[in-house]
Amino acid sequence: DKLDDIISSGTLRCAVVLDFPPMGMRDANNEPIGFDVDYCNDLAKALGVKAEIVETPFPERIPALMSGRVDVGVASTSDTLERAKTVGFSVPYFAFEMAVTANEKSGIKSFDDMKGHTVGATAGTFEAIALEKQVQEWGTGEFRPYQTQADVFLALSQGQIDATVSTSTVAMANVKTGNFPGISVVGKAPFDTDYVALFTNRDEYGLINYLNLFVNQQVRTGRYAELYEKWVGGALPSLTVPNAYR
Amino acid sequence: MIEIQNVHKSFGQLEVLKGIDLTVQKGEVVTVIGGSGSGKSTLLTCINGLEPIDKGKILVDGTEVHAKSTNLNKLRQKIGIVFQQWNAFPHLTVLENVTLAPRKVLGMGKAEAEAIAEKQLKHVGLGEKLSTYPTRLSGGQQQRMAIARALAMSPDYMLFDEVTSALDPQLVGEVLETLKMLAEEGMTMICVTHEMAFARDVSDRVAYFHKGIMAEIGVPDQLFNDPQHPETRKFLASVR
Amino acid sequence: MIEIQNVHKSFGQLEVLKGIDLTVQKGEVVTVIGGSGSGKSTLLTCINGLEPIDKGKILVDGTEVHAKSTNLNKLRQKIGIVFQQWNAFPHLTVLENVTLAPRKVLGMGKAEAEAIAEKQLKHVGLGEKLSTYPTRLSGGQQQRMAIARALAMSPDYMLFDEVTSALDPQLVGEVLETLKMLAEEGMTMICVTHEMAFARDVSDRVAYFHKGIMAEIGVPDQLFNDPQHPETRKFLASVR
Amino acid sequence: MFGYTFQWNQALARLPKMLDGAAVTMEVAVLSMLIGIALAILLTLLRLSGSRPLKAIATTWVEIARNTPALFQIYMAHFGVASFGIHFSPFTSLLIGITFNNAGYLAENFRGALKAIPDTQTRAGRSLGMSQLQAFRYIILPQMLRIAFLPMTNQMVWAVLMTSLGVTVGMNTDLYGVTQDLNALTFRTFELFAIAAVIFYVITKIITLGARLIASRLFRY
Amino acid sequence: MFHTALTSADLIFLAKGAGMTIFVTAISVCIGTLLGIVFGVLRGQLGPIWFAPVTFVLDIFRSVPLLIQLVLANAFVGMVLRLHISGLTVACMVLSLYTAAYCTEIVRGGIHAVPATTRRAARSLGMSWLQDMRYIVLPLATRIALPSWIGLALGVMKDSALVYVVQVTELLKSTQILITRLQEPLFLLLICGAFYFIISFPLARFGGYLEKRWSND
Ligand SMILES: Nc1ncnc2c1ncn2[C@@H]1O[C@H](COP(=O)(O)OP(=O)(O)OP(=O)(O)O)[C@@H](O)[C@H]1O
Ligand SMILES: Nc1ncnc2c1ncn2[C@@H]1O[C@H](COP(=O)(O)OP(=O)(O)OP(=O)(O)O)[C@@H](O)[C@H]1O
Ligand SMILES: [Mg+2]
Ligand SMILES: [Mg+2]
Repeated sequence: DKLDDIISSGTLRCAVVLDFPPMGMRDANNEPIGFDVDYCNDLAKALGVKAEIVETPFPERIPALMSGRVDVGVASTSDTLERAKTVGFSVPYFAFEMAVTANEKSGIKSFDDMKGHTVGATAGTFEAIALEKQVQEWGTGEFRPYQTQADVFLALSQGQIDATVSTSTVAMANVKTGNFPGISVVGKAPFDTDYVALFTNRDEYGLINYLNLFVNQQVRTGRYAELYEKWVGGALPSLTVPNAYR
Repeated sequence: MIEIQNVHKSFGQLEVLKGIDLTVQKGEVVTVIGGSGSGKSTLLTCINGLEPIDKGKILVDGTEVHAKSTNLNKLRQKIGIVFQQWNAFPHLTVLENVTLAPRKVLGMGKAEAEAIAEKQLKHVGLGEKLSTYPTRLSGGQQQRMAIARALAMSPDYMLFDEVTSALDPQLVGEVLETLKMLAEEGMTMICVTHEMAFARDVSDRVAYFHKGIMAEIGVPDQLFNDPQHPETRKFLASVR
Repeated sequence: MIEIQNVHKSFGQLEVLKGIDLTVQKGEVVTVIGGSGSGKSTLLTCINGLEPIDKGKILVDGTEVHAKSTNLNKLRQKIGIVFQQWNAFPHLTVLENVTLAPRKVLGMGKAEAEAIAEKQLKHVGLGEKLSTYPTRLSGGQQQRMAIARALAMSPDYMLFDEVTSALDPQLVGEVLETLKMLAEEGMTMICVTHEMAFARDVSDRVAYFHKGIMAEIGVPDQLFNDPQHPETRKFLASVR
Repeated sequence: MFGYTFQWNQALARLPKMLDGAAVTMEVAVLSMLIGIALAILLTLLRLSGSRPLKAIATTWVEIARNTPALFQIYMAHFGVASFGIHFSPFTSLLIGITFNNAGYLAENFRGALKAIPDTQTRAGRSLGMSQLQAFRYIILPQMLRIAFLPMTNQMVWAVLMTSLGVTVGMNTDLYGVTQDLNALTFRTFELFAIAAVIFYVITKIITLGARLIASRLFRY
Repeated sequence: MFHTALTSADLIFLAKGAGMTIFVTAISVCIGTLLGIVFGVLRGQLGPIWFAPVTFVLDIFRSVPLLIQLVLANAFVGMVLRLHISGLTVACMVLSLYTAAYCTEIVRGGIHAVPATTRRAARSLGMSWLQDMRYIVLPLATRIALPSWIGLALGVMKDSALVYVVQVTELLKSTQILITRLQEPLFLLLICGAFYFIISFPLARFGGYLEKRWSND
């Protein structure tokens, strides 16, 4: 099966989104770095193979897996039931809180202030789907999905959109870079916690099993906390859901 | 009255008109003959201001054609011109070819323009071809249409530049007939032509051009039977 | 020897050759005359296998042209053909036009092919034009080049299809001279032509084609002075 | 042989949404063509004009439109010009990008068409007393549009195909944008995009057939 | 003129993207042209009716947005056929067929423009079909087709900006990556646009020049 294939081929190919700081991004030499990159490296080490980071934009994550271009997605992918019809998810390896980032000129101070404004998010993500639904519910304002997280923040800083909802980690990381003057994180978005999971082909039970155990081991050994401190910092989010098994 | 006074005209180095003087009275028919390249066509295009001139002046009813203040578009309305190459507008029917200028330039209504156009087209024998496209017409018919198109502007003067020379021999007659008819109706005309019989028949005066000079001008009888200038004699001998 | 036996040929519905029989001996010059559309060109293109035939057969030196087993490319090497339309290869110089087939088809070396080509081009009077491009040649020169091009393959037979009829009158003579020279040198030739004087002068026999039938064939004296077939008489009267 | 189970029902259920997207695609394409033709005529006139700076502007436009990717032009219309504080909605950015591209290519076609019209036509018009502009409007332009009709049809097809690039500037109401949104929801990539491809194919066929019909109506000479 | 955080490493990164653009274009144009020649010649040999199925398929490549072609091909090869093929390969395959679709028309037009009488003359000299093609049709058709072919090749280069969807980092994608990090969109976009322009403009002009020169004789 795939687990054997990976071990015998000697390389683990991970789909990682590289414009999603601090989970995936590029350093000054344009080399990939970030939480997901480290996570993939850890996984490869556990398997005793070499890691290969394959950059995939958000909308292309699943096609990249389905087309056999990658073995595993370490790409901050929300584990929705709709998607689980197509791919197999591990247990969550990370959990995002959703934050609202706004252009200071827009005067938006909270999630509800976004009503009637032009807002945007990264096409194909959990928060984009939720935000688009919210805008439709409000009945005013406009929603724009951009192809990459970078385009969203570029549009936000240029004033093309007034606010965005993104994972708090991304929001903090982007605001911290100082690349985008005039934007700030103004609050939380009342969306469910976005649990993200590793994924691979739906029928690769052996590999999924391995991934589940690997996520568990990362928490147990403290590596999860270590990586969280390195890339994000602050209170470590819990990966378990109250009153449920998974 | 068209007054041409000492007109000089060059294309680059080449002096094409070297001081032409000619006055055409109202109602007069002047034919211009001469060798190829002698400047006949150039003179006609200077008269209606399509080409600038270098020296001298041209007056049409007292208005100087090449003066800055002259409204050429207005002036051209009273000078009809028909060229050697058939210049039908291929995208318009025969009727539309003829009504276009009256409607757009004179601002005539559609009905009025069409009435005039039909009259002129009948006049030149194209009453049956109103809704045909020019590509379907013979060369002779296209030239007659061009004449009707010019006449529809009710010009006071008509200039004809070898209107038959691109035609098959059997089509020449019908076009010359049309010109003759116009002459008989008293139109003021300058005709450049190679048809000597026609020139002799229709003209009040015939001018012979040679290398940018008007070498000789006279009534047809005199010019054809007793040419004064040696070049005229040579030319007439060559075309006979 | 070219043997044409009961050849039938249709284009779609139209029967163009309706049973032609003709044998041309080595060294013989046969001229084919006849009205437009009578099938003369078609016959020539059948002889070298450019067109398939429907019935009958054509033998060249005993080889059946339209047999499946025949190597047409090989056969065509001994049958030169020159067409009415000038068929120069515009991207090659005159010399290259002539050397192309000897080099690529016969596999000759460059030097050898050029020697032959120069000889043939001198033969037809184009010795001075070796490195000119055909677009710079007159029609007559292009036709003579086409003849040299065919001759360079050292064919045993030459077919000429109205090689002068697309030429200006003053250029016809030079090409006919070349054909006459070839005939005198003993080349076996079939010439389709409208030049009656030439046909009378050069041919061993003249064939008259009428609507896909070879209506009459005979020595020039007999055919021109005492035609047997009424259609031949009519045709000769019309071209005189 | 396929390791993939097609689920056409799921995708087909979204067809109405995709057809709405197709309508937006057509809207962008048609608008961009209409404005593009008008601009191309203007560019052609500028290139014919004696004025050097006007000529230079027109030539620059045409050459940039023809020598850089359409995707670049659209991206520039949104994120590039925003650097000057000018903001366009995705729809407008896409429209501007495609229109810019159309105008450039069409102007070049028009120039070729103009060469095919003898200048004696203008002369004939002028000698009937028409102004330069009237002669262009009533005599040259109609003939030019006829000669350039086939290239214009091709450009219209390209305009339709170019709308798919709108996603890069946040467009999500056109056919491609809608398809991508649906894909994010369901991950039925193959089925959804196959349907989109068929819709695009049908649209382009309608355009080429329609153009033929219009041509036979319009150009009877 | 500009204050920029662009480093030499970034320039090399951009250059790599440009190299990828050229690489993808070169491969696709080569394969596409070969296919186009084969299809164009076959069409001439088989006639429009027998060739209709191929014409239909090629027409699809000209009637569906390249972006969709790429996404579909990627999904088909990977999700349906489950072949392990890199994005670069998929990009080259799609672009090659895309090129072939347009090239077929160009080749057909070029061959069609060689007068039948000239080809007859060649065959009458004993040349085989292949020799006729090689020595007469090819050189003559090339003159007619080359200007449009140059236009096509440049078109493919510009369209190759779309292969980012199958994870090929070409010039425009590299530019976007740098924009992500450096946040100087206008400056970076201008560099990117200038690059395309510098390659495309002279070649386009050269094509126009050839067209003018060859249409004269
Ligand atoms: N637009 C132009 N530019 C340059 N030279 C011109 C132009 N128009 C005419 N010429 C030249 O001017 C000379 C006179 O030309 P014109 O057409 O007036 O002669 P013509 O007497 O009408 O001759 P033809 O009987 O052949 O029509 C010719 O040598 C011609 O080549
Ligand atoms: N390839 C073809 N397809 C269909 N019809 C053809 C073809 N070639 C010739 N024909 C027809 O066959 C008939 C005979 O043509 P052919 O060229 O042999 O006549 P010809 O005697 O050479 O006439 P001409 O003196 O005009 O050259 C004509 O009616 C012609 O239209
Ligand atoms: Mg003249
Ligand atoms: Mg013939």
